[in-house]
Amino acid sequence: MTTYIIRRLLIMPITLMGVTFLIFAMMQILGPVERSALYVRDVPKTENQINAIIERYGLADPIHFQYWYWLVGRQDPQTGDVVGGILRGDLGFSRTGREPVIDMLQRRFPATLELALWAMIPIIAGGIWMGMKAALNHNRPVDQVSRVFATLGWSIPTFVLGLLLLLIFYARLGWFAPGRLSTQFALEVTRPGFIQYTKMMTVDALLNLRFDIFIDALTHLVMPVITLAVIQWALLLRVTRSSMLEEMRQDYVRTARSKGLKERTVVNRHIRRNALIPVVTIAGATLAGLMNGAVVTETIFNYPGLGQMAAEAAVTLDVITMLGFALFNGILFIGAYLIVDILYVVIDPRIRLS
Amino acid sequence: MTTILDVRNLVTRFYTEDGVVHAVNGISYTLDEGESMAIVGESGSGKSVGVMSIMGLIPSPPGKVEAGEVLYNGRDLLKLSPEELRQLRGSEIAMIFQDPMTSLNPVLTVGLQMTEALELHLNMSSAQAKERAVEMLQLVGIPNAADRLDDYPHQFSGGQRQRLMIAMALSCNPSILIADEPTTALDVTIQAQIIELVQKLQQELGMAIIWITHDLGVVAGMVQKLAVMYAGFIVEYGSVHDLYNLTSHPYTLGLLNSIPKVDARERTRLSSIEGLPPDLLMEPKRCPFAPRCTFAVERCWEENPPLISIAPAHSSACWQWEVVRSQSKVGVAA
Amino acid sequence: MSQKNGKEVLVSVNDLKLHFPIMRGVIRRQVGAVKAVDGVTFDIYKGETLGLVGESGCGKSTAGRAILQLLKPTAGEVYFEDRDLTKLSKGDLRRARRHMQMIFQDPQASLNPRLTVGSIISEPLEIHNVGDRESRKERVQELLRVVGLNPYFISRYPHEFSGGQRQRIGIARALATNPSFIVADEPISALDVSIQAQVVNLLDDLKAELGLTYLFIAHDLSMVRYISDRVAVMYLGKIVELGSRDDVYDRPYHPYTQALLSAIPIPDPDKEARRERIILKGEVPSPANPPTGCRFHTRCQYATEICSQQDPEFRNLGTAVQSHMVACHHAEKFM
Amino acid sequence: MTINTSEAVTPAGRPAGIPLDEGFLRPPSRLEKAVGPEWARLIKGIFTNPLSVLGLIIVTGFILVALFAPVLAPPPKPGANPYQIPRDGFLPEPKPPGTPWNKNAPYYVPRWYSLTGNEEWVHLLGTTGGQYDIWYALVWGTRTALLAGTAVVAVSAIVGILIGSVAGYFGGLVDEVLMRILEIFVVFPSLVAVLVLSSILVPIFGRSLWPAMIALIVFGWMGYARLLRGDILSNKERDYVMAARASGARDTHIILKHVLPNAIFPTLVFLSLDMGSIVLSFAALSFLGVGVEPGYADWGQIVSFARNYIVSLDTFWYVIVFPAIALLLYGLGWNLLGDALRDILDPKLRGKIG
Repeated sequence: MTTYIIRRLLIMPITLMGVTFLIFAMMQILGPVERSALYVRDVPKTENQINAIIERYGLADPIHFQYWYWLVGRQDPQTGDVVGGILRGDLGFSRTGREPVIDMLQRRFPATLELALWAMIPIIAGGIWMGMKAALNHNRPVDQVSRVFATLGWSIPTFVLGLLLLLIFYARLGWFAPGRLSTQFALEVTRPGFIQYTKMMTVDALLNLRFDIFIDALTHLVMPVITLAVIQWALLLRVTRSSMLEEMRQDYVRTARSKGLKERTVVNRHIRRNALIPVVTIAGATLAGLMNGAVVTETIFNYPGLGQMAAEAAVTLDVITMLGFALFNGILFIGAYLIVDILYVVIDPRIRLS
Repeated sequence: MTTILDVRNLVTRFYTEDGVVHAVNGISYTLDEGESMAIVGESGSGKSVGVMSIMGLIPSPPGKVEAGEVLYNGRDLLKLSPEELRQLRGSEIAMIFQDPMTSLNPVLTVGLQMTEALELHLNMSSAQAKERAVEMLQLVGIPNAADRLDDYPHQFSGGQRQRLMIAMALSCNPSILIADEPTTALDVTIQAQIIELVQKLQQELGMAIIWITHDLGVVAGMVQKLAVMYAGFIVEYGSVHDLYNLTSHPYTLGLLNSIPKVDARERTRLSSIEGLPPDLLMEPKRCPFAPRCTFAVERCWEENPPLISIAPAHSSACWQWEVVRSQSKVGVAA
Repeated sequence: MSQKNGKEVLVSVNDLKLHFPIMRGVIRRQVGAVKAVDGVTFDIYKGETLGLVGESGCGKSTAGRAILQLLKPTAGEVYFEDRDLTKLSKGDLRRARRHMQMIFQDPQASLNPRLTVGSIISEPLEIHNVGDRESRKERVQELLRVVGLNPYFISRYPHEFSGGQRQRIGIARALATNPSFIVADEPISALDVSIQAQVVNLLDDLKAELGLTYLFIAHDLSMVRYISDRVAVMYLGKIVELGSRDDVYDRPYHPYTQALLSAIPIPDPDKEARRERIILKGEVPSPANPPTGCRFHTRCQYATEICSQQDPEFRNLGTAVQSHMVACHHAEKFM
Repeated sequence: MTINTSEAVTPAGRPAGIPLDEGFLRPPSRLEKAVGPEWARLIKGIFTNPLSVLGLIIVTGFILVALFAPVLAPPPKPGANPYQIPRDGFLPEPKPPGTPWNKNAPYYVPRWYSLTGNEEWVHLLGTTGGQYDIWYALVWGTRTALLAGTAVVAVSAIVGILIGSVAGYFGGLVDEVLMRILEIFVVFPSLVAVLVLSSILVPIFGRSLWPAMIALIVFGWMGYARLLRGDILSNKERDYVMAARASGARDTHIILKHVLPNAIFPTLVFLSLDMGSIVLSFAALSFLGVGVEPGYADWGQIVSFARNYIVSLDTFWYVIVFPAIALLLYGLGWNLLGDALRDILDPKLRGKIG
């Protein structure tokens, strides 16, 4: 197992490098003018300024030089400062956000993370629980109903679901509103009295013992969480269900029954443990799905996370922000898939001990 | 000897998309305390389904036990509630299966799989159960038993896994052990080891054994009684001696003749049963063996012969049993 | 064709080895090898059936595949009609395959489920451009008749047939190009007892009729007796005993052969009760790490010190005409 | 050369004329004779399962709508670009279903229109803000969806199948390199990657179908490649491949006749599911505003109009509800079909009798 993990760890930098190649290649589709945004600290004013930047940072140099500059940065021949360089954490300047891309990512990531974490609760609880229920009642009403819901949930586009929720719960019923906080609290959390430990509103509100803010943040999360969760919930339900059905047919289940074990023990101890192993393998896909969903969901519900930023940048063709976002995602998911793979190996004794 | 298991007219069918599979068509046999018997038949003969029906392990749907009685110490198992039947399984009647690799749970330790039945049926504490598990593992010949409780099934070799299955099945001291082709997946030399082990354990522990197999040769030396199954029927039933020497059903005779004889002096042609077993989707009206039978007469195509007693403790389901018996080993000699 | 003892040698296997590399570690370096076949030498005479027997993992199937060059041997030579197959070019080998065929263990897995019986059987003919469409169809129907199937089934699919019938289809495919040599890799072990006898008889009839030569691979000694002229017993990648059928069955010199013979069940309760069985200890060791010296010494009741140190020579204890080869230090004890 | 394998027996009383090993072959159905057993099972399975029949009806319905678009929603004048949604003025406020057309009404009234009970042209499903006719947008949007979806799926499937079969059949270094490259592409959450790439491509191709389509292909082939590679890997170890090799077959013969036909079915399932999900992603992109020019007949765009009326969605419900139904049905149709295919083809669920 350890050699597998080490091998996996050694492949990681190769994949990472491939990711930088891919993003750099996409960047090369752009002209030098757009790329100049990598090296500025403000929205450039005139054409001359831009040309000067292209000249100064070698944006018209051969490709392999440019790749190197992009990685490690470029010394400004006048000031002597090093500018740019993704390895230094400099991803350029965001036209939409009017701030460095890296700052924007840092500021907005906690909001998306908070959304994703809350969404995990219904996904895991509902998906696994209903998947097991459905499998144990194979072809009975519970199974049929959950299959119908799973197929519907799987088929409905996120943006349609989000808008339908808005139509019902906001426009008609007025229960929930878009945004992240109500106006009265939105200002309050920026004041010195409220310490933003994690920048995740629900968590910070609890840490500051502000239950009113906690409740407010939570009500704002209800619609986006549902929107984000439905597809992944449907996916998990299906995977759990088919994995359970598969395991229920195995010989060892017959052995367990022949020992006279209670049906509860057969299911909980024998079947479930085997059935959940494949479920772990789709955890990576679930996380990726949440990020996909976040782009649409945050846009619809005006929720200030990474997804909303990306959608805005995409509409305004702010490519530097997009590429920064892509790089961030690349690194995030290389890590996430690595953890999932290792987890899978650790969970299954057949692999762990061989 | 007291009869411990009395199966009467057991019928099991499967209701599939393609039609009704007539898997077991009214079989009857008895098993005495401490006795060992074998049920012999080819794949699809209903030999496994028959015992699974007794244990309440038929997947339902599509399977259904449709008729019959299974008297275990006088109680009809088919009338028990699922909960009552569950309590009997593993403690009174235990099973081992064909493929020890897939029959053990791959993600649970051997120790856990050994002790769970003990804790459930014998109310042992976890320490007691562990002690008993180690004892059983030693009994079936697993070296360093105490150290191996935390291992997983894949860390054992094929033969050892079957030993684990046996240890697990016998740990609660059942009075009947049902062995469903336990040696088929194993190599010949390992097969010999396992057979010897089961025989030794039977002598020590005294349980009755129902040995299910497709190979008449394997069981010849180890059981007292035989039931030969074909297409869901028991076609011949009796003591081992009678079945081998006074064979009275053409299928049994065919099976015996198609087994290669290692001790034969001359290289002869193998005799074989031509044709194929019948389609179980068809309602059995005539003798199911008639199309492959060299002894068949017109009556065989019209009427399915019942299993009738032809001698004390020997029955056959064949209209021509007397003719067949004259062709059997002893019959020919005489 | 080369001669030996007045018999024509069709296939000659010389020190054949096939090692599967074991790749371990971070960069998948080869750290060892599973010595599936580790130096096997024997001849197959024209028109005979050589039975190759051993337990699972002893390398018998691998040997069969290595002889047909379906797996690339690590070392050694395989002469077929005096040509070394291991040295043939890809094209020459493909053409040579017309004369040597294989029958597989699992008739279900060896027939492509998407092809009709007709296309399965005529495939080798198409590959080697034998005849036109019409004559191929006639040939297929003839082959079906030969293996005891109704030629009417030519456009049916494998899944419609029973195991024994499928094996007949596999045999018909192997016969299509009129080969002279057939490797039958456990052709009966997936079949029911009553069907096994049918298939063995069929193979035996075909051999007599068509003058075939078989390498018949099996995992126990019982059926082999009925079809083989000579028998080779394999253990952990090596042949431990090789001799005529009667020699091997009546006068086994190797303790492993003796154990295999004694493990065969006898369908007779009286004989079975009287018989002394040799129960071997333990299981077959891993071919990745075989025991030193004689590979069988870990399970052998006669093993002495020399057995664990020295690999026994594969020597002839029979006559020059009828050889009886054995690899055991103590073989004389059983003479 | 005939060998009588049946010398032993001719049982008395056996009905004459049946050869010994005739067995009990069921006569093949006409369908099986025509297309072979696997396809016959597939077709029979699709037509006997109510859910897949429903899916088939939905998908066929969409295809018919696309085919008869000029009759269902005639453009304002003959020869006008039909993909440009006609606008009935420029008023910002949507109009409810049944409002009469003032400007740019269809140039003729087809016969079916009398079924609606109206004599003059009305906006059957209302208009969006900016007075785009929703009925027209949905009808012609079906064409857009089917054309773009089919094109994207076809190209990604071909690319994926090529790469997958090369990697799977040749294995070794080729496989290793291709799989490392594939890994780089799968690291990004799909919608994120597609959003980034299409926003980069917009300046080059202008606002049209192309940026989104290209991006969906670039990040859409991996599923096919992975799936096919795995199936080929397992198929090429089968005995029948060994048997073909033993008969002297060439590699190309083995791939085309034995490996691919047996490995392709799971890819078909994936293809069917992809037909649904590609269109939904496509719609999500144009919903976010990265895609076609304003006024192009496209489902995503028509939904994006609803974003301007979030607060008053309960008044303007038709802006979201009708497009939502179209999108949901489309996704549902393909998913039902794909699920049914999966159930029919799953070898583990096959032929199980207790």
